Amino acid sequence: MKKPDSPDPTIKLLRQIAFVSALFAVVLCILILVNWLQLHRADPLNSPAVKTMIDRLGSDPDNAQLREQVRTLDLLSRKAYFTSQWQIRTGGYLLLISVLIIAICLKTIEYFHKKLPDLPEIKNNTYWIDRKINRRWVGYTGGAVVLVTLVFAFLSHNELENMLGNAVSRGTDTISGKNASKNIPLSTSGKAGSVPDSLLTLATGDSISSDTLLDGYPTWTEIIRNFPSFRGPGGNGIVYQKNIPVSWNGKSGKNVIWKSGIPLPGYNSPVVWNNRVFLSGANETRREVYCFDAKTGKILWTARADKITGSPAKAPTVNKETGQAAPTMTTDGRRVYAIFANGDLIALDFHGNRIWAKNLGSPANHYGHSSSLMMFRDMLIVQYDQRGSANVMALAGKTGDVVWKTARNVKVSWSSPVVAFTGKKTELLLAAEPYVASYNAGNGKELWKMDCISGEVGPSVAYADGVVFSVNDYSKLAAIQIGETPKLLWENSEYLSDVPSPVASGKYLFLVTSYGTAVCYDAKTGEKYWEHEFDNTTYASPIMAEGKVYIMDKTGTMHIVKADRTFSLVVESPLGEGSVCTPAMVDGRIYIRGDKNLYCIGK
Amino acid sequence: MVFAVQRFPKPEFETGYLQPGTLLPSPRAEILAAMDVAILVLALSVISWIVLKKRSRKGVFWMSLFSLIYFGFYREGCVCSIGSIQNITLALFDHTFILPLTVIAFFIIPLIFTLFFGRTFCAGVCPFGALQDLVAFRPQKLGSRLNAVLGMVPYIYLGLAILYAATGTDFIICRYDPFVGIFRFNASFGMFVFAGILLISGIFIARPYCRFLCPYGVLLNWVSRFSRRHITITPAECIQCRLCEDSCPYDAIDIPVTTKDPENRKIRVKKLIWISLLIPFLTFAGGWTGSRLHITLAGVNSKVRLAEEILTPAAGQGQPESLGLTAYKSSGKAAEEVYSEASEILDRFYNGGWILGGFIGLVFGWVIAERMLSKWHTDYIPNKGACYSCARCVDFCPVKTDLSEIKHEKT
Amino acid sequence: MKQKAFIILALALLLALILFMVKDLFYNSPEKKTNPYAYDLRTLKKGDTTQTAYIETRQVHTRLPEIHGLATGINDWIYLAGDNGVEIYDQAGILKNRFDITGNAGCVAVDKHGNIWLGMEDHIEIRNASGKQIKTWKSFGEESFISSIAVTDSFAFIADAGRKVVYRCDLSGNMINRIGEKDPVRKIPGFIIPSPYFDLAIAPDRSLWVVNPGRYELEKYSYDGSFLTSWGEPGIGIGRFCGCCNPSHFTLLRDGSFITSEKGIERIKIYSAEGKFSAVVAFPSSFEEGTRGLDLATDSRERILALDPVKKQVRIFIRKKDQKSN
Amino acid sequence: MPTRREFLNTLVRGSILAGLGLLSGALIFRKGKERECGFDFNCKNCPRSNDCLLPRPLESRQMVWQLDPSRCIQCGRCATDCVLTPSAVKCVHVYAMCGYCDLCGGYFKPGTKVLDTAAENQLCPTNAIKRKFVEDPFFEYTIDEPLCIGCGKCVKGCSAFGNGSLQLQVRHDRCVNCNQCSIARNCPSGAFSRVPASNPTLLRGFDQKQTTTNIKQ
Repeated sequence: MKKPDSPDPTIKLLRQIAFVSALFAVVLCILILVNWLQLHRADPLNSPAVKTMIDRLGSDPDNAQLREQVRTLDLLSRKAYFTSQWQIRTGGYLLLISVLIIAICLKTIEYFHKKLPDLPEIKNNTYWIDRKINRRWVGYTGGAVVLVTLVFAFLSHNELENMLGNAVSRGTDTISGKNASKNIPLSTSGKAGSVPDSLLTLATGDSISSDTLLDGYPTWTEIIRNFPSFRGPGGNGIVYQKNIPVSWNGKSGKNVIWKSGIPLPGYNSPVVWNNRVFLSGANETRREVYCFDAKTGKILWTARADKITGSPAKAPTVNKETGQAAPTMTTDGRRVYAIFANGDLIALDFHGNRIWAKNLGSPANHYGHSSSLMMFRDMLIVQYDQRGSANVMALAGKTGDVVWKTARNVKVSWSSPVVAFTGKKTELLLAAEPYVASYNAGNGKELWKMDCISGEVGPSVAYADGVVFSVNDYSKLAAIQIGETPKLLWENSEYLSDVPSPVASGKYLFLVTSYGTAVCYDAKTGEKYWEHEFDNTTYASPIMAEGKVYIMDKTGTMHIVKADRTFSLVVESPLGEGSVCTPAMVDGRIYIRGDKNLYCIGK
Repeated sequence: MVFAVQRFPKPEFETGYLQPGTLLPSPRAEILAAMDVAILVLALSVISWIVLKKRSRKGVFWMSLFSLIYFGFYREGCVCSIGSIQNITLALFDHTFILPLTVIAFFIIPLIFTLFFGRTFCAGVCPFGALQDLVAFRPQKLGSRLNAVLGMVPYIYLGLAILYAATGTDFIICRYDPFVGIFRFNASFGMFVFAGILLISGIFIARPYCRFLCPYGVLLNWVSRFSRRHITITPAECIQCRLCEDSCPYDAIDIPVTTKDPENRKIRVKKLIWISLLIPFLTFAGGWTGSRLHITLAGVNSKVRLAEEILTPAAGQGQPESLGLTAYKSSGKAAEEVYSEASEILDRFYNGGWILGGFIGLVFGWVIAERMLSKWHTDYIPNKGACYSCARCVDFCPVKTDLSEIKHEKT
Repeated sequence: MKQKAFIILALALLLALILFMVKDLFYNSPEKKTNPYAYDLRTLKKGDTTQTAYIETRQVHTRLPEIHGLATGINDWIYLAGDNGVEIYDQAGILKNRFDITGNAGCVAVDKHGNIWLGMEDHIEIRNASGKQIKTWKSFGEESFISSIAVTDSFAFIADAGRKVVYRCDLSGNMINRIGEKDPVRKIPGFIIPSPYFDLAIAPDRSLWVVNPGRYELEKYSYDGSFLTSWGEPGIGIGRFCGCCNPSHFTLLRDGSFITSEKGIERIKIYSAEGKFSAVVAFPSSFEEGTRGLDLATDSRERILALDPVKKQVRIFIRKKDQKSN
Repeated sequence: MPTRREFLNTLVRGSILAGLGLLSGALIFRKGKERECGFDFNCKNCPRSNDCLLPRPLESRQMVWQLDPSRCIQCGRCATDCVLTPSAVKCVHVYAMCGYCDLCGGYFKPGTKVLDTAAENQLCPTNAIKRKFVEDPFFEYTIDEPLCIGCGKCVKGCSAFGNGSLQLQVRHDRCVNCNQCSIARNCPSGAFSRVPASNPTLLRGFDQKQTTTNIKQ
């Protein structure tokens, strides 16, 4: 093959062409870059100028001049967008062509102007030394990679895995066995929650001996002196104290010991331990726990539930009627516990110092989480019936660790747990569509359940003398004889409650509907003894004390009726302020949370 | 959302308006995909013939130009053999993933050809190689040190690509595909910058992507070491003229090794034993390191990111909700489902981190050990692993024909 | 020297490339990118829930897979009809009966005897409360799609979305006349039905009202088919009917005021008997995005029942003042 | 004489070859796990095969990217994240679902008072939808394909207020069928998937058979 001559001028020319093309390419590159930047900076399709002008046009629709302006500008900006794209594209093609020219020129030069290989000078044979050095360098590189990786791993080491682990375990029905066996004695002799009949045995019986096993939680006698949770001891709506006031007037101040403003709203009810009254309040941004001095009504301390790991940044959207702080707090006399609509759970000591706090995961709850907390021994019981994952769990009061956790196959509910001693064991009674269920309060094992409730369950159950009463609006009122195989004693759906929970003595069941009708049934047969319309919306749950039933309607008027088979109104005492919260009663006093204020009633 | 029966009457047009049909163009005909495979086989056969029989640099050049135009500019890059690694991996791990036969062909066929003829695929079929070969105007020697160190990158890249493909996270080779934008005259800005950088550095460092990034190159490298035939610099006996010594732009010519290792044998054996004991340790250390990194690694997975976002919502109240979160909310999926999915993926990444790290550790150990084994050879020979069979060196060899074939030469 | 500079330059570029890849891979969260072409419907859907005149008190959950029709009957029982099934609940939401039907019921009505009239796409089926088929009418035509039925003491009014016409029939299924066909002479505008929602109802004063969704109007017709009057205007505003074709459903209260439901911007509103906007029952925030087919009914206690086919519930609203009557 | 090294090489080569053969064989002949609606081309014994709208098993199994409009949330990523500019995803008008409304939710900005084609009333950022009067009160809406950038604004408007006849689809004449679609990578709702090339559309809400016959081959 004949090799063509390589005339110098040709090569020179080619070099020049290549150089010019390269220059051209660089200029094109810059132009394209500028164009691209412009397009991205200005974003003509979202031109704010056009937007504001259209807004103006919206308020001034007859301005023909403005309309013209909008149209022109809109056209221009769209044109700018497409032209700019066309320019970039054309620029790209030109760039490619110029690069192609460079490549052709250089390749031709290379072809014509083949350099003869210059013999490289013979180096000292460094082959073996090179290999040694190479080994070392590879080693160094490896070390560097490990180092960089570890730095990365360290820097980015976040809590994701743990958080996920927690989040996942929340959804499963594992019971953390380790803690359960450590903290809970196998004997389930109960001591919290019961009926009046078994009160004595509970207070004095073998329960005391087991007290010594577990230090740091109140005895039943201690509990019933106080009002430690929603609807009182065990959450059953029964107060075992005496001298409960019957007559007062919030407006005139009659029998009102003090009245104290509550900083943040909340539909939770006060809980009382000795000389302290606790409640919580929250709005979308702040969640607080308040401790009132029972004597003076002064706020002793305010604790904020903030900076809690896993707490969602945004408060959940809740129904106005539920609010951000619907669940009532609870206390075991050592600590107070509060939960909020966003799933933040906080434990404080009696001085307002935070002991622990955690987030249970944003409640998937369309009205807002409202199940109140309950205490049992040194455990905090949380009913967490959320969409997709319903469970009930017990957390160690001291640490917040999950002691046991039981999954529930139920719909979302708004009812609260009730702890009742049923003769042999302490049962935890929960209601949610589709069933009322009982769990061993000590270890969370399900004892029995009965399909007898449906809908969006708000009322909690009532327990008396071996019978559990459950009710929900658009469902039915059911009396369940408990035992190994629970039996439906009777049912009725004439009067149903939406919010207030029923309350029962051994003989009677008292029910208040949310539209204000109070009904009394025979607890064993279901025979209706009386009904009475109070004609006002009622959200607060009735409380039974000293043979009377305290029914407070939404306007704040307390209707006190005899707990008897005939209707007999004792007295009606107005608060002078609306209220939807269940009153708390201790010896000689009633604490009522009004819409804005906390009232202490007594003499 | 419910889009159940959307039954409704069509408007009754009185003016004789005819409702147009909804026309959608159909994708590329399937027969063309089969044609691609045929052309791949054909191109590989031709290039192998050019390299091994014709020994013509010019032939290689024109063949690579053809491939650049066909596989690059006409076929616009996808699917390519490099990217097919990920499809194969995903198909192995995810039984529901459907693997088109062409993808299998694009993965397997070049490997088989390499097994018989060396890396002729790189020389004249791969459009990426062709493009870079074209711009290698001023190739510089990098020195064995840099070659050794930078040569580790493809292993890491391959490992990561397999990890992400196996977990169904992403195809990162395709994500950082540098040249596909050029083939399509259309890409995101970042991709163009990527291509620009590679091509500019490719003027001085020949084939930077092939040598220091290409994950498929790792496989080809290893397969090629055991190839049945391979390009030789000289068709006959090497006359030790040293003309070819600097001819390879890829530093892939092994110069003769005729001296013995100056270190004494005892020490060498000791070192070799030591390093072979070190390899399991390196593997383990790498694995451990990799496992430490698994959360960072998993952060690439969108499901993990979503779970993280749900768990730790952005601090700023005023910030608009991220699109991922919006989509999650409108999907009506339970958070628990997202969490358990994410934690499952996280587990996979933990195991994957061990395997990836272990693999990288093993490779480092092997590369060190390999540089201890002596390779006695007197001729200038192409390194079978690293050589791209571009046939540049052939042009430099003064020995043009095998003496035994001289009778047939008629020029 | 020059060579070295080139190598260093090239290496630096390569290194930058790898660093960029690492950064992009690990420190890039595409979720954070905002949408430059966002079309935010939420601002259109805002509404102060405290401003509603009604409050939702209850939901009745249904187990029908797809529900299309809602009606109330004697004793305020609630009737639901959908694909392959009918459910009957009492006024408290307790399931009283449930039976299967063959085919899909697009709408339901209940007559004074408690018989259930089902619009089965192109024909009508009448069943008694226990589900026994009493009568099946013959098809109105292949393209018929019955979207609403109203039954009075002597007539049945049937809205056929497929043929864009209302039929007046006697109770045994004989057609008396067709109402609402486009007729320039009688000044009847004709129904425009771009989506399968076409509702009618009999007002307490026994007048016939029909939605003309394509015109965003409710139109009043005499029984013989004369166009009497109409009201309603299109628009996003709270007093108007939005979107492509609305209202999708309506019903009337005893005082003759209208309750309307819309899709697009999902809301339920009340208009006075004269068609003047009076109050909101539910804002879009109460519904899942994209909810459509909010069939409405009222009962003797003037509760408003709305069928939510997405949540698969009947949602019951009561006037805020008289919550007690719930 | 084959040296020991050569013999070893042959051995390794043989095993690599065998490995590759096994791998490809396994990949070609293995059966996918049974899935609800498959796309696994494993239609044998499928109880739903009679009323299945999916294509019959294909030998080459070519797949293309497509987006499922029923999962789409109109996030705008299709416009911004495609490797192509303008995107390969464009709005498709399913006329068979259109109500031919005067007040079109996909055409007009919310709150538009005068229903005309004036620029200030149009929702589309590129004015790619053409409105044509058919007869009272019907209007035909057509997509001007070259102008459409696939932002999905009109899709959102149409599905919120209308029948959802405007839907985003990957246009296979434009799509370069990347091995990993970059929109799919960033799609927040996971609406993108690989679908068989023989049935490359995922239009929703009405009889698919109706459109497949309409697809220009």
